[in-house]
Amino acid sequence: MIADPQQHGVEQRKALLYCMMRIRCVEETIAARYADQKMRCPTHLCTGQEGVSAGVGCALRSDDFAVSGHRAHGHYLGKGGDLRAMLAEIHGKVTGCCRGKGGSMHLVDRSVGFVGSTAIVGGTIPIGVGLGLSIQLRGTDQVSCVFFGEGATEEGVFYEAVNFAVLRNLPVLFVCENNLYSVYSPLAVRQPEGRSLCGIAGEMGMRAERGYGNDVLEVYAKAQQAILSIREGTGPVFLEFATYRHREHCGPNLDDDLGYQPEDERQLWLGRDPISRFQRSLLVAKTITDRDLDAMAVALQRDVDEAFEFAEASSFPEPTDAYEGVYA
Amino acid sequence: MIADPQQHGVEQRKALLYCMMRIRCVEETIAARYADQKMRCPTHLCTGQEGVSAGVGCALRSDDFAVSGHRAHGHYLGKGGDLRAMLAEIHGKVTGCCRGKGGSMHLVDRSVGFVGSTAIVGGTIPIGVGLGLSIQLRGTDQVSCVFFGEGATEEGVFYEAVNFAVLRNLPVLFVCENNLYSVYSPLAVRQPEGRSLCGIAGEMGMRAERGYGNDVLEVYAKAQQAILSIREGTGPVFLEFATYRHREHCGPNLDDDLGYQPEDERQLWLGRDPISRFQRSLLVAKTITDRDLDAMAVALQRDVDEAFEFAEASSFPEPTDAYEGVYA
Amino acid sequence: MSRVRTYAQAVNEGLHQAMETDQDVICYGLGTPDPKGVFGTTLGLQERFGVQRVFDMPCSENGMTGVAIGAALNGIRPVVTHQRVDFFLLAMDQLVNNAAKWHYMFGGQGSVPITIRLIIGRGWGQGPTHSQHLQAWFAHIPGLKVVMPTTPADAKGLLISSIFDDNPVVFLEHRWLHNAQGDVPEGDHRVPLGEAATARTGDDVSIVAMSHMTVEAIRASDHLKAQGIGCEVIDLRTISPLDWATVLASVRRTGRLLVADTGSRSGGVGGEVVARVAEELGDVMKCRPRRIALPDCPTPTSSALTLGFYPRAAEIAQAVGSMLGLPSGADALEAQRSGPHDVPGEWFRGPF
Amino acid sequence: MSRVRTYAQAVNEGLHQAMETDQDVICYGLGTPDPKGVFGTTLGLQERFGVQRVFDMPCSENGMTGVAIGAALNGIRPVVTHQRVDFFLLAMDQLVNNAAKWHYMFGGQGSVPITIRLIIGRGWGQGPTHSQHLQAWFAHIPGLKVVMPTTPADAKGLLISSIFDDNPVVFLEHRWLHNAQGDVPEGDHRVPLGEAATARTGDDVSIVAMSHMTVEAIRASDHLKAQGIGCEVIDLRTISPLDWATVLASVRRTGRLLVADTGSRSGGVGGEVVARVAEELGDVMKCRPRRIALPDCPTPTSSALTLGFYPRAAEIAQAVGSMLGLPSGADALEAQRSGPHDVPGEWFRGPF
Ligand SMILES: Cc1ncc(C[n+]2csc(CCOP(=O)(O)OP(=O)(O)O)c2C)c(N)n1
Ligand SMILES: Cc1ncc(C[n+]2csc(CCOP(=O)(O)OP(=O)(O)O)c2C)c(N)n1
Ligand SMILES: [Mg+2]
Ligand SMILES: [Mg+2]
Repeated sequence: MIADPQQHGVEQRKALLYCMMRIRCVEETIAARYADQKMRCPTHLCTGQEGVSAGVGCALRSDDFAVSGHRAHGHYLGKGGDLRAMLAEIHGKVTGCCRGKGGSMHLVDRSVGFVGSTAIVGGTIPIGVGLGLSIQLRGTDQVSCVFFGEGATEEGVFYEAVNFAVLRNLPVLFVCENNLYSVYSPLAVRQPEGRSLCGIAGEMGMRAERGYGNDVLEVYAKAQQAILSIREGTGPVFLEFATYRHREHCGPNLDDDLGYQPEDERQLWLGRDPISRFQRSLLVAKTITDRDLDAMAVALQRDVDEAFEFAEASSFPEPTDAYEGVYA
Repeated sequence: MIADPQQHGVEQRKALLYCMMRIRCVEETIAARYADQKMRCPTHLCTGQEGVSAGVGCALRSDDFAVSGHRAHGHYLGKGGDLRAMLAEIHGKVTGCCRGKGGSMHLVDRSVGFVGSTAIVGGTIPIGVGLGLSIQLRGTDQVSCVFFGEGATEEGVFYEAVNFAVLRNLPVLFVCENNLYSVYSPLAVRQPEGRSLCGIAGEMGMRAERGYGNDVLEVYAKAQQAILSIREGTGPVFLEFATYRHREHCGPNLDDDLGYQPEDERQLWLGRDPISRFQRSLLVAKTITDRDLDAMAVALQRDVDEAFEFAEASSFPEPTDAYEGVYA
Repeated sequence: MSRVRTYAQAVNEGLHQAMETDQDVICYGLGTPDPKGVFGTTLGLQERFGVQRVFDMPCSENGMTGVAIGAALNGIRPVVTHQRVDFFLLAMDQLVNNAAKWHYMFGGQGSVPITIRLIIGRGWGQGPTHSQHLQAWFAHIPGLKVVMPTTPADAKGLLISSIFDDNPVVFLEHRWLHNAQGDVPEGDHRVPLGEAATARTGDDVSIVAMSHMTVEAIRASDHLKAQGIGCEVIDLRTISPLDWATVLASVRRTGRLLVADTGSRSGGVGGEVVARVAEELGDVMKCRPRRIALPDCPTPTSSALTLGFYPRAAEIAQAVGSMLGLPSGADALEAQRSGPHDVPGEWFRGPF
Repeated sequence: MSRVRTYAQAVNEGLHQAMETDQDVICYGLGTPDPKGVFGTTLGLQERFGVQRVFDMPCSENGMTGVAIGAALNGIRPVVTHQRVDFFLLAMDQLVNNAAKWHYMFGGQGSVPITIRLIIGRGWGQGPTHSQHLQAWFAHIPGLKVVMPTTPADAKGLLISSIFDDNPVVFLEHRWLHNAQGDVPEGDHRVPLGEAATARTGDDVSIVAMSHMTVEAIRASDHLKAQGIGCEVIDLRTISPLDWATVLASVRRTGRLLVADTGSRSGGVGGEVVARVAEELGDVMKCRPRRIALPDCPTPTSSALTLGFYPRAAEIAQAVGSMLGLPSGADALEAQRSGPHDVPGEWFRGPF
């Protein structure tokens, strides 16, 4: 949670925009610099999907929990994770959030409730449910939020986790980003035509809603409402957001040359970019001006560059650190 | 398939009754003799659930495939599996269907399409789907039938298997026997209140229907209809049958002393015994007479006793057989 | 004053004690609160500590392992019970990819204090999928601790230590030990993880054993003592991290090593013990090391097929005798066997 | 006439050949028909053999392993590919409880001719969950065959043999070998399972290696030869069933054993080799056996942390030198290293 969007209206909108632009700026800077060969780990960028990270992230409290998967930069930043620690981690530095042990696919910032993201598809879904169980046991009003892609709903563990969350009425928010692809595999080769994830989630006993992930206000509103009711003890909620990734599955490049995404689909979704569309609406409503936007972009880039400098200037861990910390 | 119930009317009804009574007779004889300590393996009897085994088994062709789980005696016999080989297997004899390697939880009779039953809950569900895939690849009109309990729907692999079966439109019949319990655990501690397995199966893309498992005619009709449509290429079907087990989860005894089944529920379901209820209706309709029933019971018991004698008289495998057959 | 309890009762006491000591300890698993209470080990827990802390679960081994991990990351100490090791094959992803690595891969931010109780089946036709021993798998994974108690006292003491250890612990109970009896200390009895116990002392051969094979090794050792052969029986208790100091010190003294593994031979823990000893002491051994283990095949079901399947005291005695070139009297030991070979005791009447 | 191909091309040729030979062979896995074709290994298959026989799949590792088993029980020969070993942890239940045991536990009624291709990751921050080596696990399970080819020719020849073997085979490809080049025979080239290859002959030490460690062992051996030390390099190729005859014959001759394992040390395949040799030849060895393996910890991500993590030729040479009490020139070998340590070659620019 970068700024407090609980203040309604203008400030909240600006906070959401800021959050999305910040994620975009980080991701694009990673993409631009990846070829330097200093970030030596697989990175799954989330450009195009910032609406979900920002909308859900801003709706969560800092003491709420969140877990995620391989494509977690946005979720981490949206939840308020430390940018410098993230970039240092991607650079393999000792100042990284995992001290260099985890890399891009393993982000953590316990100080803001980001409990961890991991690289096995679906792997953190039951973990998020377990965090929900711990919340229930402790009797707090926290929420545990689980981010995952539509591919993860093909893993059996998703159903096991959902069943238990419903059975025990746990305070868990399931957030599924449906970006139509798993790596280069379209939905059509993985799920039957007409599949409704919300339909399944609903039959499993959750309130389930589908939203448009590229409309950050819609995401924010749906998340806020869900979180409110979860806090009130009404049990888990499933939110599915339609969205699209702009860059290749893993790595810094565009991969339109591979042809696995139909060109018209690609163009359609690029035109639906969550940031430009929100900027346009804010400009039209005169909530912000072009100058504001430019100033934000400049400030953000400066912050990000500074974080990169921090990461680059940081030391590498000692080689012997590799052998430490196996046991707690 | 014990007799050909495709001949409609009387003969078919008699075949269904015969099939149920045969299974009951086998199970009750096992129960009666288990204390002799000659059947030295865990056995999960299916008394009370014969309606499903008979109804589905009689609707399948002998070249259709079936797989099952730990409680498979009825499925095996219903599909036409060799009784002597089954009892010899439970006695650990070399004449057993697995030559003594598998025991009660591992039954197989490839000659009638019973491909195998195994002891890990949910374990054969994807295997049944794989058999369905092989049928599709070979272009035959066979059906692959998977028997499992409602507990198995809590395993993630169930959803994975269903998703693929629907995705590829495979000729698979899923038969779920919902007997309300997994071991001594009632549904309430495992699945949320109001859970509809058919609802989930339907949302996953299958035609799904719930039936009364203790009405063998209903089971038979539903299975026949499903199988017909599967053969026509309309894809997988899910059938859930409500039923109840009479004896303890594993072993020969009644376990009403444990108190995990509410007594009124138990009594209710004992009163719904699929065999007595069918017998009553056949008697009322004068399709059979009490004398017919007595004669059937006597003949069946003679067959079963004979099979027991075969099993008991058979040799044990050589101890060194234990070390053979690890690789094909 | 002696306080005799069965192994199952000792486990039960350990659970009660841990839950009493720390209200963050919770306990779940298929059948945990059912009337049989997982061979008696979980009886009374739900009545005592309530349905929030003690509960049954859906048949969802992988998911429920992940749930334990998540809860543990917020300071809960879950004890999860599975009635057989075999069922837990479904949960390897959560155990290995998440629980074992979490503390390391997140640079120390968070740890996973879960205890996974798994029961090793044997006998009465448990067969191929109800009697696997996978300690070798667990011990191969950095970040896991693996415990295999032999005595009731250790069952209690190691269980409490496992629950309060900040790492994921796989706690393996052998079904044939649940009815074994022994003195069990009252209260918060703890046995440190990572320390082997010397069950018998002797100078001629070191027998390194674990779990039920320790029982067989002790039987062999007591018998061999009468033949004038001194065996040191080391009960590993913790398989990982393994107490190499104790093993190596013993073998350095005796010059002979026999490992008695409950698992199958190839790639088993027994091989690791032989390998490590060969690496460290290979040139000072008085004879070749040996191991006794299950054959490299699935477990058959028929009692006729399990007859020679599980090595027992006589095989251990025989191996020791042949290592020393002395008569072992294994035949006499074998002749003492009575009753069916496929049950843990006369009290057992099936079915599992 | 030489016919040079990369390892990835060799795998691809093997798949084409097998699918050509027998129309019951099918091929699926995440990304199998995608534009990158699993590092090029599956390119062209779907175009050639159609969508019925070559297809992508849902992210459902356990279920899709069961599907392969079911299809195999009706005579299909599925080849299932996973981009990393780590992902396959989800499928241990189907592999171990069903595939490995089916033929045995059903008394021979049915067999499971499936081939599971798993890729071992390394370098460029693959980290804890993208670079596990679990050959020790697979080799511990009776009923599985485990294959780890080193050369392009063996990749093709062993793959075809694996596909036509009637048992479940786990086929492990090391990511760092995919671009390696070598002669690859045309057509239906088969290399029998269960036979090791002697990659170098020598009289002083037997180095038993596998997969990418064979490459390092050969490098060390060639270097040591110049120092007058003769190493016999045995490339296991099949890990299970392991070719003990070849290993034992070599060690019997050299009297010295060094095992170079790609996996982590404790409980690894290296330990099994050392143990078996110690059991059979412990008293005729000229020095203690040794093994070189990965440390017992998860794989870290930072390139600074993997610097010394993976043992290479220099470590092998050094170990051999110290076993013989001779200078090994390991430093010179180490000095030959050039370029970043965490990539398979200069061609590699990330990200996986
Ligand atoms: C269990 C497992 N299987 C396969 C992979 C390889 N993999 C990495 S990311 C990914 C895509 C998953 O798709 P989705 O969940 O939709 O997330 P997205 O990449 O679209 O954000 C896959 C298959 C993995 N990491 N883990
Ligand atoms: C993976 C797994 N978990 C647990 C068990 C123990 N177990 C054996 S049968 C059974 C009950 C399963 O219930 P259900 O599927 O409803 O079948 P039912 O016994 O009622 O016929 C359980 C939990 C097992 N065999 N496999
Ligand atoms: Mg996706
Ligand atoms: Mg049931």
